[in-house]
Amino acid sequence: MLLEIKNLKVKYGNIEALHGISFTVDQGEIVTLIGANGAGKTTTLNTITRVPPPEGPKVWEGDILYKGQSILSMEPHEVVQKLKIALAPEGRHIFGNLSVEENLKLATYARTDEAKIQEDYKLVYRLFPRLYERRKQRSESLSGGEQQMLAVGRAIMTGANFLLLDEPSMGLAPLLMYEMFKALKELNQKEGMTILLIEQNAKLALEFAHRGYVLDTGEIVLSGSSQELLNSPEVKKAYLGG
Amino acid sequence: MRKLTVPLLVIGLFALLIGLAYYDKIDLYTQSVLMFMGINIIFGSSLNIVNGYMGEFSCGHAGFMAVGAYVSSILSVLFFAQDRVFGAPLLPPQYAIYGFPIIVIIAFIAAALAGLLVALPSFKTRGDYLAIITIAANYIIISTIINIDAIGGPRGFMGMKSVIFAMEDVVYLPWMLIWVYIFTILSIWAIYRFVNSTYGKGIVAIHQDEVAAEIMSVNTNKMKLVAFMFSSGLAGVAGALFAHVLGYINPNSFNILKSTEALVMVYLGGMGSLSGSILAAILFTFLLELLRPLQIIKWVVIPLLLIILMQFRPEGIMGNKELSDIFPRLKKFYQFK
Amino acid sequence: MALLEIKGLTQYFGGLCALSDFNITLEEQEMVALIGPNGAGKTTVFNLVSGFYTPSKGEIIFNGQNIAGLKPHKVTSLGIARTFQNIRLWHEMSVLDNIKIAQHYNLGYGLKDLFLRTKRYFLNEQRIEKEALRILEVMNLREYAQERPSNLPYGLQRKVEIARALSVHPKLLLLDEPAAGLNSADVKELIQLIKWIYDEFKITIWMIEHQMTVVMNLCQRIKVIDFGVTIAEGTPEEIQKNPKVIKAYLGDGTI
Amino acid sequence: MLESIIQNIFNALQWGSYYSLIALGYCLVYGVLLLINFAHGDIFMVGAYIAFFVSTLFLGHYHFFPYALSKPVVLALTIPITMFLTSCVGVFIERVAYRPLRRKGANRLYVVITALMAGLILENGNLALLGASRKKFPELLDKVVYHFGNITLTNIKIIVILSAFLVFWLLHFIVTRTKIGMAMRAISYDRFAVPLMGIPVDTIIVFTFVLGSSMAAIAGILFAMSYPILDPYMGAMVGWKAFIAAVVGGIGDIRGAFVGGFLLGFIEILVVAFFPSTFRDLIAFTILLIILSFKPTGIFGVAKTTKI
Repeated sequence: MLLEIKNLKVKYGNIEALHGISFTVDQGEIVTLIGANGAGKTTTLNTITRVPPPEGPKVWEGDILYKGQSILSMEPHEVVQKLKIALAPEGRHIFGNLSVEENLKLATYARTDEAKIQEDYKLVYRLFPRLYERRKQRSESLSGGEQQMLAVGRAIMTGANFLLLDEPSMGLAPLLMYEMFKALKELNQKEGMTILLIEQNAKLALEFAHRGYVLDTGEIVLSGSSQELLNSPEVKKAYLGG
Repeated sequence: MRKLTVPLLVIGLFALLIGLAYYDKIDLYTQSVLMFMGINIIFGSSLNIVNGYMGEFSCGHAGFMAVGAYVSSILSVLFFAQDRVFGAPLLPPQYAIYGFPIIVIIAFIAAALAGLLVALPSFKTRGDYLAIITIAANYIIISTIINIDAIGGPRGFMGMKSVIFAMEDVVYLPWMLIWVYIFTILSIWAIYRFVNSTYGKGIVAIHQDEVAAEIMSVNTNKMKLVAFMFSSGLAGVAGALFAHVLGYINPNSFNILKSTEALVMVYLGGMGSLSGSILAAILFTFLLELLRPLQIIKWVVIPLLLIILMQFRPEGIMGNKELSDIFPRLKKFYQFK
Repeated sequence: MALLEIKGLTQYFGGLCALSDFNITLEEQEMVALIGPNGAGKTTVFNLVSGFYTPSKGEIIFNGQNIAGLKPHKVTSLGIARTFQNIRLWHEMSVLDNIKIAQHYNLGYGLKDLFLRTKRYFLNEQRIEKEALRILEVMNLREYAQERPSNLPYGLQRKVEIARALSVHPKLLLLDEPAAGLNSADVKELIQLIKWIYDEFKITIWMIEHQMTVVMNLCQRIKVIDFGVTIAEGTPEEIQKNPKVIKAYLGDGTI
Repeated sequence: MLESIIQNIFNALQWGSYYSLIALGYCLVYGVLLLINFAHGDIFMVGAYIAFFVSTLFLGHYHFFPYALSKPVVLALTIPITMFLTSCVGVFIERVAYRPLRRKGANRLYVVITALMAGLILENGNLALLGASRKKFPELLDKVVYHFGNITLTNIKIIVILSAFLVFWLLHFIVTRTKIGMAMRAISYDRFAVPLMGIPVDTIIVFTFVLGSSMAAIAGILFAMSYPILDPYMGAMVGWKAFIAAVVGGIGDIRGAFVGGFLLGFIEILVVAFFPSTFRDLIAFTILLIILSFKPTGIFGVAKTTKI
């Protein structure tokens, strides 16, 4: 088991946002969390990456284990440096005042494996050729889709082998959305990247992932393989609009 | 009954204070502290319009206070007092009682016009850039006063006391206490009415999302103009009262340190809380007097207290709530319009 | 006469051309979509129409009046309302206040009335309150009047934003990606809502949207732009089959 | 005529250097935290005082260290020690006053007020501790005066101007070329995402305060060497002015702060050349206000585009 969430309860201020959720992610898997807005998906990812308050939640009960070790006492930058878990956050959060290249370079801040860094640059530019075309551009001037690619590319550049993706398709035109998911699939298949994905578009997410969990107002209400979930009547009714 | 609570309270307190002062039950020192409380309430809560409700960061509020102080002092000395520079009074001094409120209103207008100095740039600029403009405006106003020799320049200006004496000659009453009381109540009333109307809430909308405000038909430029001029005008009123209570003013009493006092009152009380500002002004004036024996150390202790307080309540005493939000039961007893 | 007629609209930012020679005519009571890849200049069109930018060139004729370069609040009071990609409500005040403040275009009283609390002030404040409550009632939002928008679920926030836009009695409603961030079930509800608004208020609706289900279900006409240039225009069926649109925008639908 | 112009240019460059050095410190902290660090002018004052005590210590003015070192040695020791100690003051304020507020997610303006208060504490604390008597800064460098026709230059003046340029060049290199500089710029744009890149935010912020405060220390030493009378309020006015200069230059961009500082220096010297000196502040501030009205984000500032 790579990542194990055990009975996690978290709070923002005095409001409990997760009421004890448990799930696991294995090495090399793509797992997706689906659920309505405000169900606690982003909160879950922010808890795993240890984002501090006020944006991040306080863990109230339960534990997060990475390879069997609790990571609750870690600082957010340590999660990236030591555990190689990287988050491409909701809303992109790129550094608009830096160029595309600088954004990627900054992600290698704590890395010293120069040779691997160069390889990773090549990987990112191969997955997202548009970023290469615009590498000298101030990233603020990129279009929404390109910024999303940059956010994912940046997560890769941290040297992570475990990606947490928060709504990578948000605001993307259909064509770009497909391009993005193709690139992610390749990352999983060729590089063995483990991916935990949050997606509003449940159909797309389930077609893409191996397994999924359905989150509803801070609780996991359903889990199973993607196929099972796609065929489940509850999921169909609530999230697929069918 | 609910409707009458506030007016009765206001009138009762008024009668009580004047009575006590008239029969010398409260000494002059206490009276002056009370008056400074009133002035600080006007000064602090007027800045809250811009910094709290509208969310701009104006830090040169004392400049407008200076405009009000000087304009009113010059006028009242010109009209009602014998002066070295201006010569004999233009009107018989006993008219001062009627003239004074008019002078305060003129001070309001003058300070409001000075407010244009920052209101106009605010159309294009926001946030920290505007903060700098306000600081610069404060310096500009003070340096201008320093450079006008006719009104005393850096030496300051005096003579307002004799205007007060003239009032007391007509009817023997603690006139300044009365004026401060009346104008404090009027100012709070005006601010309350403004920020609780749909019109006035436009500035709160600007604070929370200026783009949305503009698109949802709020004329943001006009609202900014109104808010800045209203706010600086009231600072002018505070200045006029300040000048007449002290009887002597000089440009350096309106420097950045004075502006800082206003900022402290706003943020101590809570941004966008009128009762917070009032509470903070009372507390702050009280603290200043309490710590007076410490002399210069006072100015170490007060900032230190504030820093410590902020660590525990980083949103100020009241946050953006009003007294009646925190104690909803109060609503049963009064209605404030 | 057409409700909105845009002729030769062109916009430069610095040296960059964000939109070139954009033309469109909207009749009264039409529902039209504007689609295109990210960065194609769609939101720029909306920003120009709603008055955020002054166009470098071109005319925007609304109800027979050229509104190009008018300030946004002026444009809104003429009858064009809009919503935003990422919801822009005033989150720290109640839903009711959100709607009430949108009545600034028609307050009916001035500063004098405000400070003196004249009869005029009270009458108008009452009217505004009534009006705001009515729109909340109609939109089924009455129970949330005293809530703060930030405490509402995302789908409801969208609805409040649309209600706020409707409260200015627009003739033309611009919706900028109304389905962004909604899940499939919410999207279905949104489609119903927009359809209902269209029938109930008898207004013209112009939307930018990426989710094809929304566009195909609602709009009679679709215009596709890319890099600020129009590449296709037609009915939903035509657009779906257009090879140019598939290549630049729709993609082949596989992962 | 020409000679007096050149003389005035050098005077303006010297004044501009102080303003620039202080403005750079403001700009750095602002660039990273979007915090107007109103205490910075007083850090400059603290720097001058620390330099005073360090240098007099090594000159043997106190009983417990009765050895007088030679002047060049004292100068060489004073500079790094002052920089270090002043940085400690800056970092201390950050730790106890700003960081806890940041952690609680307080409104940015509350942090600004805290900075104002910290400045007041430094000023008045100094006054309370050391009393109102002014300190005379010892002469650490023998003054050499060069004459070129009617133009006089002192070695101190040249050192001041050169140091300002050197510091700017170094800072510019750090901010634009190094990863830590990149991280500093990134924090100002989006603090949320910085730790997600594996970057310890607090370390970067501490580094920023160290840089800013040590520059204030350098400015303090240089100022004290040219104008050797120290008083607790010396930082306030210069600090406010430097900050305004930084904004006029375009705050958030260190080129802007640098240019703004010199601009203010030039304006002030120019005003004094033609008007009575009491007009200095009035005209200088009016000009700055006018510049800001026409160029709302300063000379080098880029307006942050609001995405709608």
